[in-house]
Amino acid sequence: MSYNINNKGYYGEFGGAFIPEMLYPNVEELRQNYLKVMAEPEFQKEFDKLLKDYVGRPSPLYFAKRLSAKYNTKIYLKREDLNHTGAHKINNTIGQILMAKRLGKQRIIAETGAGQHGVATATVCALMGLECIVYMGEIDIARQAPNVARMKMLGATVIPAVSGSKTLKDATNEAIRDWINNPVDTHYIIGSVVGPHPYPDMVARFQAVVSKEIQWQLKEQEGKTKPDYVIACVGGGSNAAGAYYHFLEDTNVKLIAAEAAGKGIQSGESAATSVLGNEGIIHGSKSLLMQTKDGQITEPYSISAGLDYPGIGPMHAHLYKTGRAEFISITDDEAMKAGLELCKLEGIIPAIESSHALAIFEQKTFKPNDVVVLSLSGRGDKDLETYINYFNL
Amino acid sequence: MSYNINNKGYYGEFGGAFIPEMLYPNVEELRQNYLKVMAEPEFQKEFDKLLKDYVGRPSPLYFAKRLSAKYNTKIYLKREDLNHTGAHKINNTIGQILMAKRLGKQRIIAETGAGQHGVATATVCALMGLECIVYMGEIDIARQAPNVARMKMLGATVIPAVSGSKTLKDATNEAIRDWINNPVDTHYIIGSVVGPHPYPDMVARFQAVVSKEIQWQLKEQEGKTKPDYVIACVGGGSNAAGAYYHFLEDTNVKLIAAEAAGKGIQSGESAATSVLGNEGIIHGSKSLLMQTKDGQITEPYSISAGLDYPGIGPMHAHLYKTGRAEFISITDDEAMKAGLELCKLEGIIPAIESSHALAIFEQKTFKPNDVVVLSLSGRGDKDLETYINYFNL
Amino acid sequence: MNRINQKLQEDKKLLSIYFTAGYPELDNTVTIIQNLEKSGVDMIEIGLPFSDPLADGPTIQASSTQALKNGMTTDVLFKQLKDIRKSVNIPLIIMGYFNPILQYGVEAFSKKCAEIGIDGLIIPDLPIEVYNEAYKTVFEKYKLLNIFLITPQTSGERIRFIDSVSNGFIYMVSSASVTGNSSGFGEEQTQYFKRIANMKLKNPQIVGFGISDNKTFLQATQDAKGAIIGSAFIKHLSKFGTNKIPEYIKQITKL
Amino acid sequence: MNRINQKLQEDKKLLSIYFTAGYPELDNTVTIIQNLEKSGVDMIEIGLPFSDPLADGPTIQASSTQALKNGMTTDVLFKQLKDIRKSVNIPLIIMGYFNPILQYGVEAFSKKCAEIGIDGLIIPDLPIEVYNEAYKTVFEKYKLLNIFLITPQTSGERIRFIDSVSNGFIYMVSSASVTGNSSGFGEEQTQYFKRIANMKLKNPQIVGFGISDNKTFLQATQDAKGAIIGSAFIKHLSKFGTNKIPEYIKQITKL
Ligand SMILES: Cc1ncc(COP(=O)(O)O)c(C=O)c1O
Ligand SMILES: Cc1ncc(COP(=O)(O)O)c(C=O)c1O
Repeated sequence: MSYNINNKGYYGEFGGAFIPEMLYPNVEELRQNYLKVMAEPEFQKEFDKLLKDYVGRPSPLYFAKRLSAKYNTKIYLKREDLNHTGAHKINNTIGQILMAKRLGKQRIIAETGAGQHGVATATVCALMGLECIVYMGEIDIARQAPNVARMKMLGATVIPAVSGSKTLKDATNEAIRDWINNPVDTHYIIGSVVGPHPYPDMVARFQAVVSKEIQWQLKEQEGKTKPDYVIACVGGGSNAAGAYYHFLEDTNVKLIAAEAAGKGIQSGESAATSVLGNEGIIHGSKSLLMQTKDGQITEPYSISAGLDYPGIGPMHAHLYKTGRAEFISITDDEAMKAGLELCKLEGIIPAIESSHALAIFEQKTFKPNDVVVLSLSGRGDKDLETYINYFNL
Repeated sequence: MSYNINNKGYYGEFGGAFIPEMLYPNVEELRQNYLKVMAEPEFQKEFDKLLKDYVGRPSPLYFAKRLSAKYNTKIYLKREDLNHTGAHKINNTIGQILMAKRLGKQRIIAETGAGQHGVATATVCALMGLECIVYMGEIDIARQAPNVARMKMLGATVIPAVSGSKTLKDATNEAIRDWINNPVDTHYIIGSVVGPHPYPDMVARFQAVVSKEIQWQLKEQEGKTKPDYVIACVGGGSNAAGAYYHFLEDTNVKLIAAEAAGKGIQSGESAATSVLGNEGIIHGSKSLLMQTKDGQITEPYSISAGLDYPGIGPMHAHLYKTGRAEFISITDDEAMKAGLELCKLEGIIPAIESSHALAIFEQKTFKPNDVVVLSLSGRGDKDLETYINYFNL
Repeated sequence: MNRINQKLQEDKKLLSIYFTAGYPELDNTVTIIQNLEKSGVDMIEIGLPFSDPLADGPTIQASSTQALKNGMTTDVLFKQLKDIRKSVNIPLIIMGYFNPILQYGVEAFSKKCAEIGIDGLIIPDLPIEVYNEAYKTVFEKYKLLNIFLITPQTSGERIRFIDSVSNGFIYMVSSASVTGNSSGFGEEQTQYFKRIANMKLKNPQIVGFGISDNKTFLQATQDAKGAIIGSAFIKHLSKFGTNKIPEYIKQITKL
Repeated sequence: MNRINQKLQEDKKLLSIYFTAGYPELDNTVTIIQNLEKSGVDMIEIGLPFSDPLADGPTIQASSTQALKNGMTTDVLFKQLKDIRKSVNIPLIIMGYFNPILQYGVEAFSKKCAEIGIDGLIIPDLPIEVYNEAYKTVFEKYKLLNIFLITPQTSGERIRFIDSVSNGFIYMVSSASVTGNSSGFGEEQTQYFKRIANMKLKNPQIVGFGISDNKTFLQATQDAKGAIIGSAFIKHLSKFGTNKIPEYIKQITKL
């Protein structure tokens, strides 16, 4: 059993490229080139250098002493919150902007939910002097205002998506529409391991730097390269893909995915795709998604904009289906509580997305000697208003 | 000529400890212990480990290609904005919280202007499970709202200072008052190289990690350990002290300090201490400060909360007086423009404090081969509203 | 012979009309189809609405959202079309995104189409490779023509490949763009129309996207076999409901 | 002999009053001093207001701010006090932060004080070490006693050192705190008063901080030579201006 992509662009039965013909040249160009370009030593060098000097990698692997004491296990936080722009998203946008330049693109588009991917894209576009258009759901624009301000500062044009649930799904639709309309000079920087092949694989490879670092950092601190568990939240699944990547085929490393249950699985306001979804096509790939029995994609809900998505990437659909990863649903309330706990115990304000991963410790008991690595995918600066209002601080 | 502190706690004629007797035991205890404690291998190890795994050090030394091209010189940005909590301030609070623990203190107080020091203090207090009280001017509370929210999330009590100009100076007064009232169990974590001896020296030593890193990072990238210039903004002067520290005695390395001119030196709304100030006592040390001819401290003004202070640390008074550092005044407008420029050229949103340093490039011409290291002391997330309103974005 | 192939043999430029089933009212489907045929339209694309129609512009998107709100589902559509062949003879094509079809079951869906008398399918997000590999045999079993798109960016090689797989007509997207976008064709597009015409493909081409009036209809059909109107007709429906369909068609064809 | 030393030899418990010069009105200084003397007060501390009085609590701080707003400056104060010795005999001490004195010039300031007939200075943020090294000779030249503070946290050794340098009285801070803070003394403070008394210092001690009424005055002076009232008197001034000063003093001393 392989947990990686096959040469047809599928993870098991999931993946592929279900795209309109208008996107074919763009996606095909990318498909034919991405592995070749990524393998170029020049590309690698430029990518690594930017990750080091600009993004601030390696991100620390921080042993969280007080959190570990509280849950009586050994918890390491992989500090993607310390990356430039405040989340793991920039690993991917750095990679993709270099890819876009290699492919001669002049104009960059992106979708964003929490705004982290939008900011990360606006950032690399400023760095490279490229035009940047970001699509963002109207509701997300309201609940992630700081990130909207940042994108504007960085010179990006933020276009509100007003259809559907006015969140990430709809922003993605709008971005794809833009791409269809601009098939020659535009590269679409997708922000997670979703979309048509080769996006899920390309994004996962750019994010794989995370698990690569975990290996040697754990070696330094624990004397072994393998944790017992890797925990990550899953919106589309890019931070999880990055944190899992080098452990995918090693089943001694147990993988845990935290999904957004919103107000509860049964509440009708949820985004827990593994429980509530089934097979289908979303944004160009076959995966699991939340839908009506007629195949209409349903509107998800999560307090966390970055997890408020009705699907998961095909890699994660496969990990779920095969049982390779354990999926645990976390409600808004559980996540918020876990987020505040991290503030109080470790002095780190996590993104609400990451708080979902943190909430796992209340759901599942680990052994005192278990080494548990948690992907702290982003910082909570963008979420301050939500936290403050929620806790009435 | 030495630019470092002498054994009486003075930089040239500046420094000392002009404190009421009530503070004597606390300050004296610190004075007698700080060098000894800092020299302990255990202390060093703990400090270094937290800087690495928790703060995310070393912070990158990033060659800013597009900025360099624009100003036709070689500009390296020392990325303190990438530190946990988003500024250089945390280097100092990590050091001081370890010091406070060594001294057996249970309760931590701090003053804050931009809120970065308050957040950094609240952060280390959460990390160590200590009570934290932060004094902050009422005006600063309004203009740095995100940082107030962060302190609350981290469990700190934020107390508004309502006297005087309701900014940093007054917050410092309040913090000192608190310390006077709590002379036994409380440690006051001062946020800059100000205050009575040994604070300026202790804070400078904790921040010195910055120039230490610059040395080897520059060696890696330029093949030499010494830049031609080091540029930093000066509020109290801690980020500048850190960036200058290992170059202080080497006059081949030219030092430049950016001060806040506010609405202009002559406008009556300024914080350019080197131009507008003269010798006097402020917050327990002899330095340069803005005052009436009667010795009343005047209310400063800067768009940047972190530079809105009527004094500078005694080290900087000495560097100014001796000509070791060149002081350049930067207006609000110049700083804001330089900040936006960095966003657009490099995809980095700087703190408005740091934008003052960036504005130097419009004031002063460097040679194409000059290696200019600029201390990017913090990120601009806390300043988004100010930027957005200023530029009408 | 499939009604589409038959129609394509007629010695005329064809006008095909797209509309979203269930819009403006849930039960307008049959009325609209009957009216279109009566108005002289040659072919009809019945849009099965989808929640996330990413190849469509705002007009069709909005009509889809409304249709879903009105209660349109795959089952409802099939029920509405049950007796359509009693009154309508022109080719009927269902245009829909792949996910609703997948959820219905591709075979079940095809079978239902065949029973009703649907002649072909346009599934914009079902790529030709997947079709070939997984669904061709099912579609052929139920005598459904699957219509593929080409765009100005489609390579000559790929056009030949699509032509080889196709078995009816090729849906020639006038410009690479979502539906409802352009207003009149320029030099670039006419060049493209000519270029394709010169390829002498086995399948005739019908131009879609950006046709809204007599002028663009004539331009589009200069070299191609026909043209499809979508967004423009949806706009008409929004204004007049099922009224004045013959008048609308007349001003396009000027016949 | 300096008026302070003379006063300290009197066989009674001394009451010293602090007020901020220029408060509530700019020109109240002389009136307040005269009234205090008439009311039987033994000694007066005239506060030279400072913008950033970091050892003072909210009451004195607010009075300083108001005084500065009213126009109080070092020059104005000296002008007001020019003829004070024509009408007032009790010891007068100026209490002020170091920076305004430094800006005036320590020598010039001392000279002016001597001319007026000021007997001593309390400069809370001028540490004894700096005083010894840099300013002792100047102060002594102008016969100004510099008064130092001790607090419950001051070590025995340091108290002896301060005692050795002092030349008048020791300002004994009742509890380590800014002015105007406590309300009544507890066990801890009386212990502290006793402890200091038992040290048999060369200089008598006068207790400051936290004295607000007859009860705290009596407690404070049980072992010490006298007590200083500051914030409580400022509060009186805020309420009554320069009126009713005798009544106020009477209820403290109950004489
Ligand atoms: C901080 C953070 N974590 C997680 C996510 C979820 O995305 P993914 O599942 O692709 O990591 C987001 C998305 O915006 C995010 O901002
Ligand atoms: C980002 C940043 N830079 C600079 C400063 C100024 O302080 P200092 O001069 O001590 O570095 C501050 C103060 O808050 C700050 O937040």
